[in-house]
Amino acid sequence: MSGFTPRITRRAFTIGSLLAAGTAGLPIMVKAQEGKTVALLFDSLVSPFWVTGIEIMREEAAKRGWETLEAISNFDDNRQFEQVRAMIEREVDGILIIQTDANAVIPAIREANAAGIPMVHFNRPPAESDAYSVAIQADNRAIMRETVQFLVDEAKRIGGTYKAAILIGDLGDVNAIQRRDGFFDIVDQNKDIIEVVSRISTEWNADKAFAGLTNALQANPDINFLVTSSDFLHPQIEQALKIAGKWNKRGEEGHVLFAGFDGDEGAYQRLLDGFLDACGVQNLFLEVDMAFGAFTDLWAGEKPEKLLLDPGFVITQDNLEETRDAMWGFSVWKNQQG
Amino acid sequence: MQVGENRTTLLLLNAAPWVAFLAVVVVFGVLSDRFLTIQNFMNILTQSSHIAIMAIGITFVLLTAGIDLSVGAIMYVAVAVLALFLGGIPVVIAFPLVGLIGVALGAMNGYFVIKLRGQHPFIVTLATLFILRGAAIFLTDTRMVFVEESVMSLGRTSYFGVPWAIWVFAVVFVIAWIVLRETPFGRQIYAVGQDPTAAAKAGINVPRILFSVYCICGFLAAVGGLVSIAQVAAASSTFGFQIEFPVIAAAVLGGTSLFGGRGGVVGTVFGAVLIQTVQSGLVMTNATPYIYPLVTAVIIFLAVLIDGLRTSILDTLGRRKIRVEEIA
Amino acid sequence: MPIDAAETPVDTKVEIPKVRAFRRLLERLILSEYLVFYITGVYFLIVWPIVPEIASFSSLRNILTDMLPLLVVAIGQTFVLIVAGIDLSVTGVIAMASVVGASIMTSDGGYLQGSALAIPVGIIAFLVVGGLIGGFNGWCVTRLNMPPIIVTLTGMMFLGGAAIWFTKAHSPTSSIAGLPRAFVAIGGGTFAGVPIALFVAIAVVVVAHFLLSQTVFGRWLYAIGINPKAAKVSGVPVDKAILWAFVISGVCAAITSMLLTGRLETGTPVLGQRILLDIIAAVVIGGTSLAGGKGKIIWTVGGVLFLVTIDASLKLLGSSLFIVFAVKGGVILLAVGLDAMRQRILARGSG
Amino acid sequence: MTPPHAGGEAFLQARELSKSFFGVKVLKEVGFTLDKGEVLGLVGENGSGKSTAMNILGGIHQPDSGQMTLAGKPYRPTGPKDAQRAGLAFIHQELNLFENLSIEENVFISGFPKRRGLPLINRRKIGKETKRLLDLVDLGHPPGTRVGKLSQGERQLVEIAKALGFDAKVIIFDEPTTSLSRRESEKLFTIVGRLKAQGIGVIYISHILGDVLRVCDSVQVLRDGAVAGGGPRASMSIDKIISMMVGRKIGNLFPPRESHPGEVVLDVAGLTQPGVVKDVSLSLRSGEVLGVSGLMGAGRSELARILFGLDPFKSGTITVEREPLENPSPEICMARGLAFLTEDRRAEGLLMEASIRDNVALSSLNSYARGLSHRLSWPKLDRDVAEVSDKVKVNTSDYIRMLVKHLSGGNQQKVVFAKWLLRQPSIFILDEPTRGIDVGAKLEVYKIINQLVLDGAAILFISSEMEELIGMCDRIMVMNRGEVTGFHERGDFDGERILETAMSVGLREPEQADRKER
Repeated sequence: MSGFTPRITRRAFTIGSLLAAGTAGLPIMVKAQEGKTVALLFDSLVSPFWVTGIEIMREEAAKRGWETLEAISNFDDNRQFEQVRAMIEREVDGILIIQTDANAVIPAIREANAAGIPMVHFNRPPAESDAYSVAIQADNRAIMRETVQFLVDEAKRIGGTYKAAILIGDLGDVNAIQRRDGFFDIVDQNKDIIEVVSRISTEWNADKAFAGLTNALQANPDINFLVTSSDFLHPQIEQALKIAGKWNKRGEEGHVLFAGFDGDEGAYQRLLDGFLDACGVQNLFLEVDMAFGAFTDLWAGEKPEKLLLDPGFVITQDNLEETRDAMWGFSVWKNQQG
Repeated sequence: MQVGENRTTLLLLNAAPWVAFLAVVVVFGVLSDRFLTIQNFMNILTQSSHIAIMAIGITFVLLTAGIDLSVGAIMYVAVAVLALFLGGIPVVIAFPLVGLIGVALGAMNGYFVIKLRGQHPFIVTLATLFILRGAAIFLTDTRMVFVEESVMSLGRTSYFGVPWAIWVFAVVFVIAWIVLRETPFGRQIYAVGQDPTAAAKAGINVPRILFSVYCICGFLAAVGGLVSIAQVAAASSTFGFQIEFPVIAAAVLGGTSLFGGRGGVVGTVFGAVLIQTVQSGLVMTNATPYIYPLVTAVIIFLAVLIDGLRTSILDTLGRRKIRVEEIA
Repeated sequence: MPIDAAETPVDTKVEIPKVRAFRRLLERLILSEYLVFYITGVYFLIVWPIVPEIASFSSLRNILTDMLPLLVVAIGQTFVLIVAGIDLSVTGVIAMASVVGASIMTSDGGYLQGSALAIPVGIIAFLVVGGLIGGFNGWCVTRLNMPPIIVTLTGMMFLGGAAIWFTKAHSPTSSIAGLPRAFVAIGGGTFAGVPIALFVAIAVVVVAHFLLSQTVFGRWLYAIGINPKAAKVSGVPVDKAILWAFVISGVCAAITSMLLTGRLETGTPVLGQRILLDIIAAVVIGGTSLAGGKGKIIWTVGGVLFLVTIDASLKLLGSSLFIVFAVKGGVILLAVGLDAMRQRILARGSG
Repeated sequence: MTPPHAGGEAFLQARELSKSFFGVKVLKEVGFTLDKGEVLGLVGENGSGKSTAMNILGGIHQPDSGQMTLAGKPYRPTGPKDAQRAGLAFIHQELNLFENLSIEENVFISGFPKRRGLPLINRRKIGKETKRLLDLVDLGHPPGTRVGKLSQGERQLVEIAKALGFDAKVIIFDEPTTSLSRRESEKLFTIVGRLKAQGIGVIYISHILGDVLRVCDSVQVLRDGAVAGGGPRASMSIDKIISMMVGRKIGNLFPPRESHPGEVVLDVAGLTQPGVVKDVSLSLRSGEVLGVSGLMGAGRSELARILFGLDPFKSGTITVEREPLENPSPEICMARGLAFLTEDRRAEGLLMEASIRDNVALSSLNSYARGLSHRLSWPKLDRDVAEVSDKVKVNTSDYIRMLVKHLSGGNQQKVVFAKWLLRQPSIFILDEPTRGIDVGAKLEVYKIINQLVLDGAAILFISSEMEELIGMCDRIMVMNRGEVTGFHERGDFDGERILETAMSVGLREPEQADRKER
């Protein structure tokens, strides 16, 4: 842990300052070059998933000779709507959006449709409507099912009964709901050995996750089966488990069966150290590729499906070596190691 | 006769927070058998410590009839700087530096409050709140920032079975208590809050006092940030967002008046613990998380209502007293 | 003045009138009622060469439509500020009205799903929510003698939470969609090429301007803001007028909620949660005083125009969030500073 | 004009002090002297210049001309702190204490002694020192008692202790006993005697002449900003002082008026509000001026506020033009034809930041509103405002843009009159209508009042200036401690007797004082 934290901080800062400097100069650069311009509209960069996502997008865009324009809405739907209109105003060639609310994004899609600018939703699909856009999404439920299944198998292998807790994301986020459902699909089949004693609502907020887990551990000190709906909550989980004296490696006395989701660099580190048993990975490289591919298709006049699924995969203690190269967190981790 | 009635009401209003606290403890104690344990009490104290520390800071400001809305933003800036720039530096050096940042940001508030006198500190600190949030977002680019293991380990450390956070909280509390009660500065804060004109007549340097309380508030906001980050390990872009509400609520709940001159840190600490007790109780009884802000809002509302009633009764009592004797 | 004369060398004598004239011009500019319009104009001219798009028809149109929701809620705020109050609960009203109104009209299990009454009742629900909350604020301020800041602050917290709760009870997702087309048109539709929202906003501006400048009620509000005691002695129904100022603020927030809800075609409990600063800033920048007794609707229009112009330019420049935050905070400080400067100049002038 | 100790080298000397505010001369070459261990009484009506003289002494104002010496050295304080350093303590009627702090903290608030090497207050030292000072003034409370818990009299003693704390050589008391019970006053007199014995000079300002004669060694009377007379106690009597205060020129200033009282328009019976007014009954006729005399705190302004519906009352009835006035509020009272000129023009009478028009129109807006929307008819309003303002002679033509705060006190008062005249009320309650305005403006106010009476209005005229009451009123009602203590008819006016009724506290021992104090 202590090995890489300072590095990530410094790196984050460098990128941050470069980004800040870069965005100021961007409009002028855009003018100077021909080629496609794509707007990247994020609602925040709170978790490593989004940070790495935007970095991969930038690299990928550069590879294809595209320019990017970026904007962050800070969870404000109306602001994001205005940002979409501003991007239409700037006559970008495509808009990649990560909206906060699945319903509230519909008018923005309509505006883009009216302007004839393709829109692609990254990782979060919009609500159903007559407006046309393409969404890229991980098959959350399936991935989560597979991940929890591994954990259940482990539990069976070790034996005994288990008290389970799950950290649930924002209930307004389809992804969070699908992951929760995937979790219950499996544990409900195994009620004989697993009892869910705590559902912690995090609203994708680290402070709430920490407080919630601490209180859960307080109320149920015998929790020994833990799943988080996102890897960005690992630091808080680690801290809470350490305080409760339950942060132990696989095979050690008092190890909590623990699974994550996303597949970030922290997850890889914890897999490597033996604290994390399994992790459902969203294939970020694939998703970016699919998103940009969708733009190319749309420009070519094709009409891809409204929803394109990333099948993802599960990385576990058993397949760590073979599958890690496909895990985006591993490549981030590798870069950090130097 | 009416005077007597008012006195009784006043007594009741004064006791209201304590009665409320008792009621809360009893209700949750009945609803959850884990609620009334030493471990849980320790837990409540730990979780309320950063709010309590910041509330102590804001108590200084409220005593001068001011307000500081920017505490949450200061907290975020302080932690962001710690995470991004002070990574490799030992805690004994890094923490004082972070405290210094808090003082500097508080000084900025103080400067504007003094310079723009006649404008309510509310609007001034509302502006700095946004400027500082902007600064923090600039530093973090809305990403989550992480702190060193050495900082996080503090969040798990206990001395004599008492967590580090509670120690910090206790030290801040004791020093603040002594400063407010036993130093000339502390007593002058009360004088300024009661009547700034009279205070100036008595030779007190009113702008200096105002400036100082905002510095203290900024400093303790930074300390609160440190205590909080040592527990939660990482700060997202919502770190400290709207934390000014529970912080001000804690102080007001503890009997510190928004109109200055009345209150103190003992009540503030009590208020902070009460708020956390309610939250903790709601968690223990598995209440839906969406009810938390509602409960907090209602508590603050009632606290201010009680404060308003108390103030107006005190006024009537005071006025009546003068009148009665004038006539007698 | 005598000190100036003594210290200035004789040969620069010619300079003094020029400097003075410049200073007088500057002072007159600062004292001008319409300062914010001049500043907006200057700002626009500065930004124009950098982002020429800003002067395009569709960009100007965007500026216009973006400012409408903000304008309506800021007008309500102007009424409250004139009586030396403040209403922070407006963001809560926007959120609450949005989900309550949507819950009635939505085609996914709304109370009046499919009924012909859905839209009128929905619209009334928006206004009632705003009016009731405003009325409650006013009641607390006038009857319970609570400070407006805290009353409306707790209102904002409570409503923010309550709106989420309400949504959970009425929708499986975090928002309520499926709003009738005719309603959605209020926020996003056009009539004869002109956004319907513009008609709504103009109606609000006209009524508000009329109320403040032409009616007894308007005079009462200013009198209360300047000196509530003298107003009371002069027979002004102080409590009633303050109560109505808060009701107006609540209703205006509800109208804003309608515009935004229509625009996003969604009733969402996080609607408007981050525009509180914009609202206060717009009104204060326009020249309305937080101390009460001073304010005009046209000033607020100027303040909103200024803020939205800045916002639009920052968006076109692709500025990051931090710049947007910092600029807005800075603008508020600037407005407060200008107001302080005005007071000083006026004090000097009269002394 | 001649100070009692002319020529001698007194400890404190003031010679020919003059001071003007906004062109009005409020102090005209006033002088006095004070020896060590002497108590000098200073009396005069409101506006006679007492406070100005003392404010100059206390460094709050600087004189336009004149000299002062203290202990033989020139004394010209630039501020209150300066005066304090020179050894002069000023105990204002409104005490400068912090209720939320303890006695000892109040005594030392300007400079706490600290514990050696620590920034902490040396509690033991301030406690001991405060105890010593409190003993000097016979106050038994522990030094740590919160001032908020003390009675008004006890607070005054704390102020005295504070003054003793910095070795004051001269202490000025401004109306020290108005808010004290009899017993507390007695105690104060003992303390003053003790100060005297310590060689401290005391200047004692009071309306209560009995007290003055009791504690003072010499008395000086001011009238209209000038010295009207004075001398050692032995040579003075209450009658003499009152005649000096009232002067001999009543009538000159007051335009003559015939009086033809008509119907009773305002009838008050048994009006009581505990602690404020008790059993007040009066009747007021149209075409009549009923004066209300009394000391500060006698309940006059409070009565006016109750009559106008601003404050509540517990029992009694108010009848306006034979109809009972129920649940009065300013709006209801105005509808019934009442108008109220408040005592404090700035705080309650005017919108200082608004124009003359806005002020004048404020109470009559509804009569200029049209239609459902209550839209104002500006042209008519402006015309009427101009007319009524011209009638009372507000000295400006720009009623629409001129802000009231830029007007002189007299003009401001005329604006208030204009505001009410626009409503054409039939009953006027005037609370100190000439306070703080110059003689010329006063005359104009009197003319306005006379015109109103001729037009059939009824006027309740509250004033602290005896001359004015005698000159203007048909009858004078005297209030004392919230009760009506007498009525005097016009033919029967005698300033000295009226003052006696009003000041009975100082002359007779009231039986109920101590009972009420509990």
